[in-house]
Amino acid sequence: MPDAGYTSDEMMTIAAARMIRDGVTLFVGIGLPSAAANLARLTHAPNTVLIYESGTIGAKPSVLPLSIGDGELSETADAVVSIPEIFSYWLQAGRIGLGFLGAAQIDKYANINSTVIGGYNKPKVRLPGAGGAQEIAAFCGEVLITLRHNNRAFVNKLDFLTSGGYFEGGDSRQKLGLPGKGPTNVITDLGILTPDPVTKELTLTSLHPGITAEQAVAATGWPLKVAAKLDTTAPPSPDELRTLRDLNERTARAHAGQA
Amino acid sequence: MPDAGYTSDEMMTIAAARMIRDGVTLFVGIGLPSAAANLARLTHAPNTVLIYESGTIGAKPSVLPLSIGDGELSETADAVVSIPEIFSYWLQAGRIGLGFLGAAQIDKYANINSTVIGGYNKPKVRLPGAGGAQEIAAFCGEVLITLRHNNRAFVNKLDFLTSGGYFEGGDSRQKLGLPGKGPTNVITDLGILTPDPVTKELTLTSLHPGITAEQAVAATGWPLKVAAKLDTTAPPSPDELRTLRDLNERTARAHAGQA
Amino acid sequence: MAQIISLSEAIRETVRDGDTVALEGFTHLIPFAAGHEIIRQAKRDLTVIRMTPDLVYDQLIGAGCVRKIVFSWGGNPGVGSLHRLRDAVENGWPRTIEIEEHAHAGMAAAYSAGAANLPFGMLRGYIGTDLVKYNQRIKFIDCPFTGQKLAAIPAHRPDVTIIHAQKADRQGNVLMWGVVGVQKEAVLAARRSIVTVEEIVDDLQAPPNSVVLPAWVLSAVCEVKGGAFPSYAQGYYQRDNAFYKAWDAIARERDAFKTWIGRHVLGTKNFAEFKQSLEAATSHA
Amino acid sequence: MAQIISLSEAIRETVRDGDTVALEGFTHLIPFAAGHEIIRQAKRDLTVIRMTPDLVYDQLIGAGCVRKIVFSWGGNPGVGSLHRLRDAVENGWPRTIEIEEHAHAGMAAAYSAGAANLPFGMLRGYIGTDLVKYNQRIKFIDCPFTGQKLAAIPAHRPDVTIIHAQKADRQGNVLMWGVVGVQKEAVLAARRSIVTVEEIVDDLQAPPNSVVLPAWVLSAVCEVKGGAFPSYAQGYYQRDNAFYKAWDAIARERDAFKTWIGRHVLGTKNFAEFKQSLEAATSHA
Repeated sequence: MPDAGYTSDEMMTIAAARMIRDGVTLFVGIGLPSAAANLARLTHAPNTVLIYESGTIGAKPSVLPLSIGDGELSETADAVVSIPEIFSYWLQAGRIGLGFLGAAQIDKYANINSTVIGGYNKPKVRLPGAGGAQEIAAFCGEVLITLRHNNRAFVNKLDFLTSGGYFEGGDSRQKLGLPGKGPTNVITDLGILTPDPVTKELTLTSLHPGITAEQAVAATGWPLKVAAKLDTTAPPSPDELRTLRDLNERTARAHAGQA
Repeated sequence: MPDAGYTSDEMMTIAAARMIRDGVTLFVGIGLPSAAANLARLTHAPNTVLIYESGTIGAKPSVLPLSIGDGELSETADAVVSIPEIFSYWLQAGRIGLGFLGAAQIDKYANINSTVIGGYNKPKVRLPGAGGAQEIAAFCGEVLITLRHNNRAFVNKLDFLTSGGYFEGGDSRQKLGLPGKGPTNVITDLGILTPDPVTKELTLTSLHPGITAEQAVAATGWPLKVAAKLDTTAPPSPDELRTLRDLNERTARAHAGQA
Repeated sequence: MAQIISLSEAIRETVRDGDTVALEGFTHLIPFAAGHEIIRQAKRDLTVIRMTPDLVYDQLIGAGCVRKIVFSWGGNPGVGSLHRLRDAVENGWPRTIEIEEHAHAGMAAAYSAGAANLPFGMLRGYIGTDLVKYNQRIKFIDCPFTGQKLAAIPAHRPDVTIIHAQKADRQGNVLMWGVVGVQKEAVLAARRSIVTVEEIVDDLQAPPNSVVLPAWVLSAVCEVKGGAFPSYAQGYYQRDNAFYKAWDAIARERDAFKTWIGRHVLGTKNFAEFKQSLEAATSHA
Repeated sequence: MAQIISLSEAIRETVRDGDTVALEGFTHLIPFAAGHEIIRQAKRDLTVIRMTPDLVYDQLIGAGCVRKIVFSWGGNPGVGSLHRLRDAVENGWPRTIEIEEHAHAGMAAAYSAGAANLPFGMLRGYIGTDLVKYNQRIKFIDCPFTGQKLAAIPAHRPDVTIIHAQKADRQGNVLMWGVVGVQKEAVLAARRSIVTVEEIVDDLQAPPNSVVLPAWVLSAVCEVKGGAFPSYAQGYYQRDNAFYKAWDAIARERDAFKTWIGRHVLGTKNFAEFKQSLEAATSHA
C-alpha cells in the first residue's frame, strides 16, 4: 500500500524490530531478521547483543551484512570465535535469549522448512538447507519468525521439517527435550501470529493497518484461528521509517560499491 | 663420580638429549625431560618442536621453565592454544612424534607411577598425580622415560599404574588399542634400558662410563635382563657439558632473580 | 612439513580423482583460486565437504568435478540459490550428484571430532527434524550418566583440506584472523592440506593466541594474492558483493555458465590471468 | 551481567558454604587474591575443582575451607609436594578431604562439556590405567559407528568459577592472553563467575580472535592489581619462582603454615595489605 506511506515489507520489518527487548542477546539469521535486529539496535534497543553464526559476538554493523560473515561484523564485534565454538559454547549452551529466523514454509505449529519444496530426493525447488536454523530454533530462549504471508508459505503440511517449533503442538516440544521456549511470535506482512498457550496452534492476534482478517485467513493454507480480541499493529513511526530507510540506503550503497 | 668431570645426573640428561632426532615434535614434561629437550635443541637438534601441555607449541625457551606454563614458553612459542585444544587437537590426535616423561616408579614393562606410594586411599606418599602423562604415554609416536636408577623407583610391582607402557608385556598394549608405539628407551643415571622386541620386558642395553652391570641389576627391583652385547654410553662431550651447565646456570639466575 | 610451491603444483601433487576434499571458508577467506585450479586440472569424482558451499562449489559442480556433496547450507548468501547445485540435484546436469546433508552444528562437530581423532562428534541437535530421516550418518546415543539422548555424527576426515589465509612465513607457518570459521579443524582433520595465502612474510608478527597453523601440520603453502576473490581477506580486500549478485545471472543458464567458466577459468592459466580476463570482460560490458 | 565491585563483595555475594568452586589458572593468571578472600571470609565445605591445584589450593585446604578436591595434578610445579594437601589426604588435618582424581585430558573434556551444556565429555584416554579403578565417574562408551571404546566423564558444572585476567573495560568485558588454560571453559561451565583483573580500561584494544569474555556471561569483575601473585600476569609481572620455592618450607609444618596464614592472610584486610605484610616480613628476614 504505497498510499500508506510505507510498504508492507517495511511494516513487517518494523513490527518485528519492536519485539526485540533492549539488552537481549540475539542470534540473527541473514535477510529480514538482520534488518529488524539492526533497526531495533538503532532505535529502542541500543544495547542488543547481536550474535551471528559466523562467530561474531556483539557485532555493531553500520550497514546490513549481505552474508553472515561479512568483515563489517567481525571488525565491529566484541569477540570473534570459531564456528565449532559459537555452536557449542554459545548457542547449544543455552546462553542466547532470542533467535530470529526466516523460512520458506511454516505450519500451524510454527515448524519451518528451509530445505526443499517437493520431495527431498526429487525436489521441485532445492532450498539452501538448515544452516544454523535447527539449533537457533532448539536452543534460544525464545524465537521470532518472520516471512511473507501467502498460501505457498503458510502450508497445512510442510514438505520438510527443517527446524522445530511446537512439532505436533501441545507439550510435544518439551517431550522431545528441546530447552528453548520455542517461537513466540510470527511476524508477517499482514499481521502477527502467536501460539495458543495450550494447543500451541498459531493464532492471528494482530493485523497491520489496512489489512483484514479475511485477507490473512485467505493467505493461510490451514483454517487460521483468529483471536476474539484482534489488535491493530501501530503504523511505522516517522523515526522508525527514517532509520530503516537510511539503513537500507547505506547498505545498498556499500554493497554496490564493492567491485 | 666427580673424578669423571661430570655428575651422573649430567650423564643422564645428556644421554637422554642424544635420543632426540632433529626436527621431531616433542611433548615435554617438566624437570629432567625439559632439560634434556632443551639441551638437544641447543646442540644437535635445533629444529626440535617443543610442545608443553600448557598449550605452547614451538616454544624456544632461553632458560628452563620451572613450571610448564612459564611466560618464557608462551612468549617464545609459534602458537599458544587452550588446554582443551592441546589435549584434543594435538596430543590425542596423534600429531606428536615423541613424548618425554619422568616417573616415581617404573616396572619391567615400562608402566609408570606418578600418583601414590603405598595404598591409594591411605598413601604413604601422595604424589602429584597423572597430569598429562597418561595421554603422552598413550598418544605420542614413541616415549622416552628418564629417572634415577634405584630399588625404590625400579619396582617389581607398581603401587599404582598411572601411565601405560607395555602393560602385561607382549602385544597387550596394542590389544588395548593405544595408538603410540610406547616407551622405546628408559634413560637412568646408570645406563639405558630398552624393551625386548617380543616380550617388551626392559633390558639393560647400555651402561654409562664407570658403571657395572652388577650395580644396575642391584638397583633394580626385578631380575633385570642384561643384553648379551652391552654398549657403553659415550661420555659427555665438552660441548654437551658446557651447553648443559650454561643452560642450568642461566636458569638458576633467572629463577632466583624473580622475587 | 609444508613445501612452499605454486598452486598448480600443490593441486597436482595433493588432489587425486575420487578424493574427499574440503575447501573451507565461512564467507571469509574462501579458497576460490584453489577451486579454479581444480577445475583447470579437471579433477573428477570428488566428494566435496563444506558447511556453506557457495559460488566456488557451484563452479566445481557445474564443471563436472563433483560426485557427492556433504554440506549444511548451500546458497548464494543474501542473493539466493546456487543454480548449478540445483541443476545437478534437480536435473542431474552435468551429472547426478549424491548429497549428504547436515545442520551447521553437526558439520562443526564432525570436523572437530576429525581434528581430535575421535570417531564421532556429539551434540544436542537434530532431534525431531526430518534431516534424520534422510541422512543415515546421523545416529543417537544415550549419556551413560543421565540417559540423555544425544546426536552422533561420524568424524569428517577429508583426504585434502584447502583453505585461504592472510599470511605465511618463509618456514610455512600460517596466520589467519577475523572470521576463522571451521578452517583450523578442517585442516587438522585432513590427511593432506593446502593453504593459499595473500603474502609470504619474514615474520608473522602473530598477536598472542591468534590462529596459527604450524608448517609441520601442512602439506603445501602457496602465495596467491587475492586468492579469496570474490570472497574477502580481512586486512587486504573487501567482499565483492557485486560479483556475488552478478553470479546469479551467470549461473542461471547452462550455456551462460559454460561460456563464463570456459573463458575465465579454463581459458586462463592461473588466478591472476582469471582476474585480468574478468576485468577485461567487465570493462567491455 | 557483570557488576564491577570489590573482591570482598564479590566473594560474599557469589561463594556460599558447600559450593563447588573452580579457581582455574594453568600456572599463569592464578587467582590468588580471590583464594585469600575465600580464606578471610572463612567459607567452608567447599568442593574445589582445578586441573593443577597449587599453592592457593594448598592454602585453602590448610585453612580448612575444603571438603573435597577434584583435580588431575596436585603439586608445587618444579619444586615438589603440596604439604597441606598431603597432610589432609595422608593424616586428615585440618579435616579429612575427599579426592576425585582425573587425568588432564579428562578434566579438560569435562570443562568443555560443561561449557557446551553437554552432559559428559568424551575422550580416548584412561584405558588400562588404575585411575579407572578409583574414580567411579570415569565410564566407557562405544562409538555407534565403529564400536571403538571411548572414555566418558560427567561435565563439570561449578557453582562458581573464579579466574584472573589482564584487563576489563568499564562495561565488564574481559580480555586475557598468553597461556589461557581452561579458564574460558571453566567460566562458561559455571552458574556464577568472578573475574579479577590487573586493570580496568576504557578500551580493551583486543587483537582479532583474542580470548574475550563478554560482560553478559560474568557475575562480577573486580580490579585487583597483582592479584595473581606469586603466579604471573603476562605483560604485567613475572612468576615469583622464589616464592614458590619458599612455600615448601612454609607449608611443610602445620605451625609454620598457621603462623604464615594467620599473619599474612587472616591478619590482613585485602590483597594489597597481604603483599605489604609479606614484604615487611621478607625485608626483616
